[in-house]
Amino acid sequence: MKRWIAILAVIAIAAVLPLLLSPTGYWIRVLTFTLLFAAMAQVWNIIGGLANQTSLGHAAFFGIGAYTSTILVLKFGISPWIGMFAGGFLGGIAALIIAVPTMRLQGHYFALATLAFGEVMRVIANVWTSLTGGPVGLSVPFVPPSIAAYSFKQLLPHAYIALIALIIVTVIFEAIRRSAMGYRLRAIKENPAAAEVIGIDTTKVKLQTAVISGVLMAMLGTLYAQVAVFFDPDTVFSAASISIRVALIAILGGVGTAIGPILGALFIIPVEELMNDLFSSGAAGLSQLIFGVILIAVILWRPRGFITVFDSLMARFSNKARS
Amino acid sequence: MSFLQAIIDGLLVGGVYAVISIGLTLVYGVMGIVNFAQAEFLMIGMFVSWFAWAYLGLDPVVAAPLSFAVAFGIGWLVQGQLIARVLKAPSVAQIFLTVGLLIVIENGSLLLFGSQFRSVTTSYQTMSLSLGALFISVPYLIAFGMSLACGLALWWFMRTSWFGRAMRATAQNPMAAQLMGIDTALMYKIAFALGVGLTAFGGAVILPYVTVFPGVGGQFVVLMFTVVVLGGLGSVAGAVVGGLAVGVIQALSSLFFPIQLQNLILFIVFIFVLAVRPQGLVGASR
Amino acid sequence: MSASQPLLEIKGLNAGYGEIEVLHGIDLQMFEGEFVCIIGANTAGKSTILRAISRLVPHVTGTLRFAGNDLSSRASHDIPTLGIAHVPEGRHVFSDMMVEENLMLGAFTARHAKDLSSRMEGIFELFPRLRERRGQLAGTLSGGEQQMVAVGRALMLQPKLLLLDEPSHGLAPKVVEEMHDAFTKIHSRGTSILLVEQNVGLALDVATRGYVLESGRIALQGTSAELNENPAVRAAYLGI
Amino acid sequence: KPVNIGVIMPLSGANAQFGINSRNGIELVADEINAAGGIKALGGAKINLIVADATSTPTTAGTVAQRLITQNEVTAILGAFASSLTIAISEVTERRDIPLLTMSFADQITGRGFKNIFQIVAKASALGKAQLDYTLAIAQASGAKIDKIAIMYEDTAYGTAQAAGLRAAAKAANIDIAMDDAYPLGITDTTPLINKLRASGAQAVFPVSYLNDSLLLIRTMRQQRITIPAIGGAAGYVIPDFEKGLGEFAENVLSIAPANYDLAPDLTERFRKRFGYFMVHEALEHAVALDVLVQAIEKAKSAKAEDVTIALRGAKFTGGWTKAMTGGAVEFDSTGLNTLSVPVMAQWRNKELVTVWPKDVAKGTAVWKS
Amino acid sequence: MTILDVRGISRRFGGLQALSDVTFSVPKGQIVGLIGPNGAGKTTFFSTLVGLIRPDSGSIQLDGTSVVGQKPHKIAALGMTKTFQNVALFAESSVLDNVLTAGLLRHDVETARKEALICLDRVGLKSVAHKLAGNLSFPERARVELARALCTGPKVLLLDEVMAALNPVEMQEIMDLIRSLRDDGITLLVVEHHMRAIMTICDRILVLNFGRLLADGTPEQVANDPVVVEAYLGRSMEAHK
Ligand SMILES: Nc1ncnc2c1ncn2[C@@H]1O[C@H](COP(=O)(O)OP(=O)(O)OP(=O)(O)O)[C@@H](O)[C@H]1O
Ligand SMILES: Nc1ncnc2c1ncn2[C@@H]1O[C@H](COP(=O)(O)OP(=O)(O)OP(=O)(O)O)[C@@H](O)[C@H]1O
Ligand SMILES: [Mg+2]
Ligand SMILES: [Mg+2]
Repeated sequence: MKRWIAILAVIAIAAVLPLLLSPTGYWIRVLTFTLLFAAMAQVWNIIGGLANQTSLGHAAFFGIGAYTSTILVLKFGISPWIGMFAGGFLGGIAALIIAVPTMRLQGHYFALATLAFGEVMRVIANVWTSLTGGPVGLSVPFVPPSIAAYSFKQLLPHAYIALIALIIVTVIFEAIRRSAMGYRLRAIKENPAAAEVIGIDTTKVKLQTAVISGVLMAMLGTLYAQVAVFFDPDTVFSAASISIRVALIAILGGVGTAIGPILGALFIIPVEELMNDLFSSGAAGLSQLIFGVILIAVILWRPRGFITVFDSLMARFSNKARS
Repeated sequence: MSFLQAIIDGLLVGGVYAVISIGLTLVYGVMGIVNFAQAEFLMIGMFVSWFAWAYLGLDPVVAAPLSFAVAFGIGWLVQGQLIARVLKAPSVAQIFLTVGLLIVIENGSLLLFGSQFRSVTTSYQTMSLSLGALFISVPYLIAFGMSLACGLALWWFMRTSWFGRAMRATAQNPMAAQLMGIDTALMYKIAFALGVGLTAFGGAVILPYVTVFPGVGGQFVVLMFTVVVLGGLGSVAGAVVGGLAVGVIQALSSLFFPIQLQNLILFIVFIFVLAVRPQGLVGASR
Repeated sequence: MSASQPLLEIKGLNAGYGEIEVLHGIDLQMFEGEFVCIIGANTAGKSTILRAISRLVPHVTGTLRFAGNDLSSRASHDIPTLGIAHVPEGRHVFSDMMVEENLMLGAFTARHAKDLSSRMEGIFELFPRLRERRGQLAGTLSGGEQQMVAVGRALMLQPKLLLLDEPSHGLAPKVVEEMHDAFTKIHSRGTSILLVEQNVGLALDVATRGYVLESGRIALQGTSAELNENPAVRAAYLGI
Repeated sequence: KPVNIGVIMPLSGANAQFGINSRNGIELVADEINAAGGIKALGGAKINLIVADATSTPTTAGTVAQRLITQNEVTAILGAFASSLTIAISEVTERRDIPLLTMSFADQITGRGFKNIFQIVAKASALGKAQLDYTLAIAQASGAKIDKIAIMYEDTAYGTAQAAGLRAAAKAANIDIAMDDAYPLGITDTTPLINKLRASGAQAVFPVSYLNDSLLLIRTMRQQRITIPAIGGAAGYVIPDFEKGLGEFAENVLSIAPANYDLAPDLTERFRKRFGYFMVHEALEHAVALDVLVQAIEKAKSAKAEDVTIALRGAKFTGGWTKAMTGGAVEFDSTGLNTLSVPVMAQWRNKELVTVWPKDVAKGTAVWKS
Repeated sequence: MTILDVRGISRRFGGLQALSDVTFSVPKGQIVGLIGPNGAGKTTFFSTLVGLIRPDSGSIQLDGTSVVGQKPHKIAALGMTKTFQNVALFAESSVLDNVLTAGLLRHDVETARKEALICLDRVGLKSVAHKLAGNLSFPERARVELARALCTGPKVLLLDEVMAALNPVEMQEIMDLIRSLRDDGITLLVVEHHMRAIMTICDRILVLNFGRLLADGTPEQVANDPVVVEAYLGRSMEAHK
């Protein structure tokens, strides 16, 4: 019961926060991207945290989503809302296609094969100029603001859409985690052979999660495209700034937990911005350097993620209560 | 003829891919972590060798041992001071520690050395041997020779020496290795330092034909991963086979497809090889 | 070192994992050339005693001395250099190495010795099965074969003190017989042995003295004959 | 009250070198103006540069732009060298009506009908066209005839756009394109390209690439004893490191450039004095951009973005750093493109870049040899 | 009624014939012991039965259904599962979750949890239900293996040395458990090197040697078979009689 109250309180704060920020300003943009990256990391968490398949290729699905909805608007004037589902569908298919050859791969083999898949998608987007505009990238057309056209003059609605998306994917994550599927995924993660022998269809479960994760990631790609307005293959299919970053966010926060990715994003995105703000006018590379140092420090401090700060606080709290 | 030329070219660059990747596979093989910062040590190796060339007048290939030594020292510190602290943490924490390291090294060298693109001029930079209608680039050939020698030496060392044996034992079961009297912490340090040292060595060797700047690692990092995974993670022989295979696949693909698709073809082949042999070309099948 | 000084001396040993303490004030002594066994129920902490000697337990307090050396200041990789070999519970073979290489590693701290191949020959005589499988990767061996590797590996060191944690685990009865004969032989050549064995009857058969461990405390100690006659021991551990 | 001007450049990552060059150019001009008493029309207000790192990601560039606009209230933004970054910034500046001055030359920049963007140099397609046309003219002037060429370019926005210009010009001039290959950015081995080049039988090759590939290409060509001239497409061919890397092999290499420092040595020498290397074109163009911007502020007598935008559009800017541009002045058309700028052909001569074409601005005679 | 029928199972590993032509059948409700020297192929045989290893030839019928070539999870659903000799628990999960996960084969999460607690109780591990499986001692883990396999609700249960490293008293508890499982209608195949346990609980014993079935009979027949004594038992039988 207490839990629920806490959760509702957090959501309420999150819902009010955007209103306090200037609707055309900088911080609301940062907040929007923070929420978006939290959602992306949460989706990654389904496969990376529950199934322990460290995917480093989620940019592939993300980019598919961004491109699908944007191309549909540009070429056919179809609303990004519909494009989002079209992108999700294609993202799911892509997840299936990559899941089949990588199914048997374990651990780092899987990670690096998916990394390659992300790169494959990037090259395709770069080469298929007639469809994607090639290396030059695509701009989301500016249409008169309306909810139906997913177009707003200000960033505020985008922030709310990102918040809702985050809540939805978090609920999905938590539902999977607690369900039979969650237990099966943990079993597969720790010992696939034993999992099979006690009756878990490892292939099926892996495919299911891969597809769920692919669909959701692609749908978030649409949200991103609508906020960022312009993107090119290097942006949305980027290993460093999408694939590895979402994994990093989830891991820094606490992989396999529902709160982890949110904590991770709340930390990484604003800190990165802050470093850029504070140090990037100085010597070139300084802001990134400091960011890297902070990253290392945090991992050394909490190798199992920020979430463990709560765990130890809780432990101290309950110890006090007991004594 | 162009086919033969492509094979030769592919093997030559492949040998170099092999040596820069051997270090990565060694680090993985012993510590079980994928070192994302590995390519940064390539950059360090290139810088060391560049400075040796610019200020001491050394040929980059001659300076390669110096690059090795510097990277070895840095690797020793990094492993002992940073990575050792998270050895008990989940392996993702270790991996992402190396991501942090990547950012720090790249931007640190941007601060330290500036953003200029630096390259060396050597007496042989435009030399080549001709064999009938075939060309064999001299800088590539030198790099290839150094790489292969280095790879073979390491392979032999790991196979036959007590040291190599101890290193492999540590990789497979650190607890039991300690019971055998092996100082596993030391092994990790040496493995990491040796691994990044070798990559730096490779960096020096390719300097005669590659430009160095702080971001140069980014051009090689995915290639290095492809090489070690294709060959079989953790296998030194695998890195050699993987490197040669990647070189040849790239060279051959450019005969039949636009060069723009070079990496696409490479990655598709890569994913398919893994689908058939999940443990890589040379990895043990278990 | 005078003869009256124990080879291994454990005093007031507390040990545990994380917050859980498993051993509470263990006192145990062994003289050179002794063959001692520790018996006790599951989770009593038998393995933990051996692991504490090998410095593999994170939290240890108390005195641990071996042949005049204070073990508590040593790292675990130093232990074999003192002449202690440990066959751990659960085998822990190097799975991606050949049987031969596994055995060789047992003599890692004695790697400069000249007689390694004759030592290995001795292991093969004890476990002929291993000779047949010498080129196989240890990870693909059967359970019992792996146990043979684990025991053989420890014997390669020709230790002063041999710590055996359930060495007969998963071995066929005939092999167990042969192995215990071999332990007796090794013991008779002067090696001291500390044995943890669930097959209590067998343990008391081969060892000269024993300790009974109950929930992390020494409940009883005595010669094998005494323990064998003790009705409590018979009821609790021999099921008679 | 000082006038805040945003400078967004890639200061880390692969393009850091160019971002830093650009920033150097801008700082030079800002310091000069401030030293000379600031902006007169605003009572000697000083220029306050707000520099930010765009990293290499367009999204970051956009966020940074948003920050400079709302947090620092900048009058205008200069940036961001790479076209993709500039486009991402322009999406923000356009919505907030802040002028953006750039030297990125992708055709899209002024091709989208944006009202607040100003492009200081000719478009990429024009650059590509000039690369070919000038070459033909130079060859002809020395009695050589070209009817078969090879194009190779990195598959980035810059490479692709410029190659398109080359291609169109070749078609118009009825020249056979024997090879037309894109290659991935960050290629580590160019041997396959050169193998293809050798087989193509082209009489001149037009590589469009950054430095690393440029050096690789030229060296591999020499190794394979290919002696046809290479005419570079700016970027990697017109920076000091090119010559440092190749040494004697750089001599007489031609390259197109949007501008060159020898057109106004009195100005650009100040750069060399301060930073120790010749004023590379991106530094020069960004310097011009800032000068033009300040002129517009003077003219508008206001540091308000809307006023500055109006002042920028339509007027012709002369004097100051605009002298360093071909055309000797800057004038933006309705799309924001500087209509006066034409590219130049530069040639490496003894560690310096000498403008050798068009004839009216040339400082030396083109040498046609490989 | 025959529940398990094995015909002509063979399997090679490189140059080693790990199983050759193993044939026998088991009626429902028997406890069958499987013994043999180390490396005789017992574990390999179990792995073949549950589908982890594909036999080179031969047929396996479980309750009338052919299971050769089926995936292990299918075979588990059909009612046959095994424990792992080298212990293959989900080490980072709690003991309860280990067992619960197996219960999901036939139940939803809540029912599976109840079932799991019952199974843990039966193996005497209820008190450690919330410990991480990886922190248990080796023999405890073997018992979690047993509880987990049990929780899949099997018709045929293959136990690979679950009594290893137990002292005689503890062993007795497991033996009682195995008998009670038989009384519940489960058919059991038991691999164990403890002769006393095998001889007491098994209705019938199969002896495997070099991958071949060497003997098949009652405990008395097997114990007195000179070939078996020679290959496997050694002198030890006297000690255990
Ligand atoms: N790594 C560990 N982390 C936490 N607890 C542990 C760990 N290893 C052992 N334990 C606990 O310590 C206690 C004693 O274990 P130990 O292995 O010493 O027992 P044992 O007497 O050898 O029993 P067994 O016959 O089961 O091997 C057990 O309760 C066990 O669960
Ligand atoms: N994957 C494999 N590759 C090669 N040989 C194998 C493989 N798996 C098992 N073997 C060999 O097959 C033989 C049978 O092994 P198995 O594990 O079935 O024996 P077991 O009867 O269970 O023995 P134990 O009683 O010691 O557990 C052994 O000699 C083993 O070395
Ligand atoms: Mg024990
Ligand atoms: Mg077995």
